[in-house]
Amino acid sequence: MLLENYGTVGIFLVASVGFVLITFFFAKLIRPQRPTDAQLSTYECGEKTVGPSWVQYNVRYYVFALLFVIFDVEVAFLIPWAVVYKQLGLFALVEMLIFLFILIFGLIYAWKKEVLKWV
Amino acid sequence: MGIVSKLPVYMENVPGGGLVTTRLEQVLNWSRASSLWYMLFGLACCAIEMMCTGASRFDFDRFGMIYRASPRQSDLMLVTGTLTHKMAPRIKLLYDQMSSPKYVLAMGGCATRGGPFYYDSYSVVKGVDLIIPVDIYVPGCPPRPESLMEGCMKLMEKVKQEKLVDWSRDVKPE
Amino acid sequence: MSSQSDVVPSILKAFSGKVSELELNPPQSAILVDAAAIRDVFEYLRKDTEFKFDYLSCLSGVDAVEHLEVVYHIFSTETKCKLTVKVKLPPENPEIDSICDIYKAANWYERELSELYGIKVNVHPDMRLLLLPDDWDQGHPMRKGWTGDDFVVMPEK
Amino acid sequence: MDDEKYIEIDPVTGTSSDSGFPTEEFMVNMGPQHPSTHGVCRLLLTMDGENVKHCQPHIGYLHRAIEKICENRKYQMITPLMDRFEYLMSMACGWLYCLGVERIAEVEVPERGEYLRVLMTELNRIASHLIFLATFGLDLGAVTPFLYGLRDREYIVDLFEETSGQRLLYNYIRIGGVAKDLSVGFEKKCLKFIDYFLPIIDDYEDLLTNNPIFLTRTKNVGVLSRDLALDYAAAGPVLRASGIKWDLRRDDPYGCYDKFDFEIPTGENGDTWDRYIVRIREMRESCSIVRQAIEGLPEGDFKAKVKPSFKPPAGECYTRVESARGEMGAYIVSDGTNKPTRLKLRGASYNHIMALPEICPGIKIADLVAIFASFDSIMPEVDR
Repeated sequence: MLLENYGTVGIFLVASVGFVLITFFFAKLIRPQRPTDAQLSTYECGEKTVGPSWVQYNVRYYVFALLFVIFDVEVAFLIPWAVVYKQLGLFALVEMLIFLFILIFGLIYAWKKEVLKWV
Repeated sequence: MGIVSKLPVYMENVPGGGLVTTRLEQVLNWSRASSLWYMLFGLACCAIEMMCTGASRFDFDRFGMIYRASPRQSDLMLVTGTLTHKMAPRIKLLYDQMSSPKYVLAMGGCATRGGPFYYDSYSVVKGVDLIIPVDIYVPGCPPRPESLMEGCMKLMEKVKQEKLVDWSRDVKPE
Repeated sequence: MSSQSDVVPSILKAFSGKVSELELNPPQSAILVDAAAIRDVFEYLRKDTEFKFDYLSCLSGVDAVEHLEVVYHIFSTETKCKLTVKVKLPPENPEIDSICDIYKAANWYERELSELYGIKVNVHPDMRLLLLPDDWDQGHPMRKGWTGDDFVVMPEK
Repeated sequence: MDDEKYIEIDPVTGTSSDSGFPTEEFMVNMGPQHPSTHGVCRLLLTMDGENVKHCQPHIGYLHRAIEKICENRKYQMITPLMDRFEYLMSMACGWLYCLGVERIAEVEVPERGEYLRVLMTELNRIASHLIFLATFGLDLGAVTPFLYGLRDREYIVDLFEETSGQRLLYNYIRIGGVAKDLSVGFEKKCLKFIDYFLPIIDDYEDLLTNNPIFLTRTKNVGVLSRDLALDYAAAGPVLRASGIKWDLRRDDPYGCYDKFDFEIPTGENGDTWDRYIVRIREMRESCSIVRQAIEGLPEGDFKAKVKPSFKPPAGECYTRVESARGEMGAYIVSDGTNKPTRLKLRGASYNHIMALPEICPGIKIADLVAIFASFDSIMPEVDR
């Protein structure tokens, strides 16, 4: 019985990957190919770019992105749990609360470290 | 037109092949004509008329024409207003940065032939077609939204009559 | 409220030699200043006089073929007085001092003056081309007898 | 690294000043083709992350040399060119030029002509403020004001089309008066529009004025102080938002504005929100002026006789008119021939963009877009 379920997952996988490939291939098939060197230049409101753009940014952008990834993955774990937490009973609830608590502790630490201060 | 532009050559010797290419041309041209996304590019007074055409009363969206801010996602460059010598190289760069198939509609007297600034002006380019190839000229100063829409409809007719080979690779990019 | 009519006499009194009264068609208070004294006159107009001209509305160059003129229009928002200040300059290599540290508004007007009329403005913070294209090399277009390539003059009907 | 503070962020410039990560600047062109520069103005921004350190405006992309053209045109041929000097408020440009020529040539404009000029310029001010509302909302990400603003502007444009035959550049105000008299039933349509429009302004206010997102985006952002505004000769709503009660219709009266009573809205601390709210209130004032003009419209002819071979005496005159963007000036020098020897035009946006680099250091690029939109400056009066 278990095998058929994997069948549907397989079909779903093939369909999604296939859809993406087909649209790209079909577009590549149709669109005209006339690359001029100006076309490959960077677009900056009609002007030629001034100065390098590969510069050292402020570090807070990277730290903020990192924090976002952490809490995004946390939510990703929450979703399957939230679907079936009624059948799983009390034990799963406590376990998830511990998981949440650890991450909230991380958030408070980041907040106190003024990482979230955005100027 | 990647491989498709070579299609008519192979299709010639296949019996009934011509039918396939014309059907394919019609489908492609219909899809291009009914979704001409124009680049948000206002130079002077005609830009205000273009804004009114894009707003709720005259509504460009009925033609599938949505304004896009960058040349990468737009097929149609509406040159609305007076082109000056200082702006000419920028317009040339913007036109090159648009991906083909691309079309140009010169809106108003200034874009067509310098308009009221043809005489006595040292800084006005006398017509956009000196800089970039123009498909449709819309007269008026500024043209009414209805005449701008009629210009776009003429452009759609022109797009619908295109051949597959028109945009093929071997045409030397100017 | 000091009235408009005694603006010019007070200035004439303060700058006896270098300033003279000007009669213009629609009668208005106007003074003619020699080019050298322009900065002290504006210093005086801006700070010392009780009319407190704090609003430089317009600074324009005029090409009256035999000489060039730089015309300043200044106003006062408190006492609602108006004044036109004129400076006459020779047509060849005209020169004038910049007043953009007294009136910040004069910054771009002076840049425009120098590129369109060729009037050299001394001590100006950043003298770049403003309105003309960066690779402009055909002289000063607003001068009367100027012609350039693709400059089409309207034919007289 | 002292353990207590992981990253010490310098509040003003937003850069991290600890030795570990000195950030570098890079240059970005908010260039000629940009949705929020309302035309072709290029701001070369030196950025550090998302904070603007320095802004250098480059103009001249729409420099059509109107002043050079006018030196070779007869006096009557210049009025259509004047509309193109500032196309959102072209009635005021026509009036500006005709006022100067009439002062030099002592042409007496009949009473009805003056009233029609006031009526049309105030209607045009409402239309111009509606375009400001449309683009200001669009720049802050609110698309509804764009559609509302342009929808209501179409009513005014229909009124203009009826009287002058054109939607945007009317060539209606001529030397000596106006081109044509009002069409039949114009007064009724105009009053119907005013009655329709006044409650609509309250809708705009509900939409934007106390909207928390709008407030955080505009409250004390881009503050133009009083003396900076005066020093850069800012004008119109930008000057009034900085708290200076200066309106040419009241302080340097022209036409018959002294016959109308209207009050001049001013802001307190000259930030983007004040510049917005001053324009909204001005729309209400213009509605009341239009109503007064319609009710008090005198009879009589609307244009003084001006011979086609019109030659004003030698003379010069600087006239100023209150346009939607601020004080517009025209310095006309005539030497007795039928062509002016010099016509210098002064637009208010010229000084506003000149003042922009003073406000820019330290703000975010999103705020720069809001500030530039709140100046409501368009390029023809900057580049001429």
